[in-house]
Amino acid sequence: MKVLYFAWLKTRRGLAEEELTLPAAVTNVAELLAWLRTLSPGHAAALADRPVVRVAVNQEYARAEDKVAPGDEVALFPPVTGGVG
Amino acid sequence: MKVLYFAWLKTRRGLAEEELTLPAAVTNVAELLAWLRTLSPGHAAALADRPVVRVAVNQEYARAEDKVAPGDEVALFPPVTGGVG
Amino acid sequence: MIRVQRAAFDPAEEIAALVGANRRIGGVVSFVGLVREMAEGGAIAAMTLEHYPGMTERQLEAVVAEAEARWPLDACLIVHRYGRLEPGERIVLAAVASSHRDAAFDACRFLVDWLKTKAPFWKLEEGPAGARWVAEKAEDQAAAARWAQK
Amino acid sequence: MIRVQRAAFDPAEEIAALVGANRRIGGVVSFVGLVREMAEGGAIAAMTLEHYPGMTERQLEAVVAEAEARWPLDACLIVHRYGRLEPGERIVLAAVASSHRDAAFDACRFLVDWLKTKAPFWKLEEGPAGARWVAEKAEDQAAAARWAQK
Repeated sequence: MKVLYFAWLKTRRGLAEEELTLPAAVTNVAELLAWLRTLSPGHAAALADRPVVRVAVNQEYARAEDKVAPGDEVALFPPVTGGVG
Repeated sequence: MKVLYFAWLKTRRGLAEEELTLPAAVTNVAELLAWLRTLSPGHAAALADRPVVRVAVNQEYARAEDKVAPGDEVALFPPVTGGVG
Repeated sequence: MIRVQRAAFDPAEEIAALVGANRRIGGVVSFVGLVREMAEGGAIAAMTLEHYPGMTERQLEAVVAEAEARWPLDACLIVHRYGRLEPGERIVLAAVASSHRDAAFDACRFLVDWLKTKAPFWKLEEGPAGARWVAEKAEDQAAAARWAQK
Repeated sequence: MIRVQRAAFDPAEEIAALVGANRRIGGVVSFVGLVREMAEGGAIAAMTLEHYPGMTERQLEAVVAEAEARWPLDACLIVHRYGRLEPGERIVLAAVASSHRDAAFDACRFLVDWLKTKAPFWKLEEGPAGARWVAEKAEDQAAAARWAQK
């Protein structure tokens, strides 16, 4: 699975993108986030504030219960603050 | 009093502007319009459809009961159809 | 700021001048009205806008002042043409700059609704059946009425 | 039509291209978002917009499609920049052309509200206390919520 980090999640994680091998027990977004937090202090820091972490699976917004699979592209980022005024 | 005509009121009256001497009995917009209609067939044609005639006195919108005086500039025109879409 | 003119205008230049060196402005909402080739009476070759010199400027200034009183605006502009115009030509620009985008949208729409019903302009369309003066539309009255002060 | 780009853009050229030779269009409503010199943390020297290449374009295309489904529009455009921008620079253009001006105003406002809450862009401001990521605003969520389908 390709995992992307944006904005301050990228800073905290220390990189923009990584390739990870998903354990069989991880099947949805909630499980994925819980598992990612165990991987390193950087992962834990990036995901510490769970309520503000937004998730996209294959470039579409996803919720906690949405499924994830090994070939997916998952992006993690804070709420968007697009360029209007 | 200077009286101005715009759009199809101007066409029907046959001119854009005239100088008129107001009778003493004419003191408001309603009386002015009633008097103007008696002046000529052109005046009558311009003012035949009273409900659609809009009036401005000294360049401000005026209602039937608003006062008019000899030195005023009075404009008569149809509802505006300004240049939007 | 308002201007009534025969000449064409460039919305980008107008808006750049409106914003000027004001770096507090977060957004500009603008409306550009264009001459349509189709009118109610069919295709038109051109139209002529008549106005009331003096009153037109005065009324436009009054409505800009009202918009500025109702909403927190940084700048507000109406440029309106008169004379003969062909399909595709720009008739009017209403532009509003504000640090609050809701205020900018509301104020711009207010100006445009107002223009349709109160600005002393009259449209003469040159159609297949000759020239005809355009009649007012009930929907424009309704659009303007929504801004009545409660 | 949407575009995400680092380069500056000219709203007048974009809108002229949008309208093209369509002589049915009666009005164009546009919003231009500018970099403000003042942010919540004080004066800023510049900001950098990060985006998610691929998803950003996809999401912008989806919202333009939704606007076109909801309102009778002749044309619809979003141009959004990314990268480093200084105060006064244009960030985004949303422009909507329609023969119905109410539809054009509503659709343009919908696009702008949506951009604030769903378009994958993140703002890093360079202020007196260093660079900081901008947090979302509750008022933007509220503005977007008004467009929820009933």
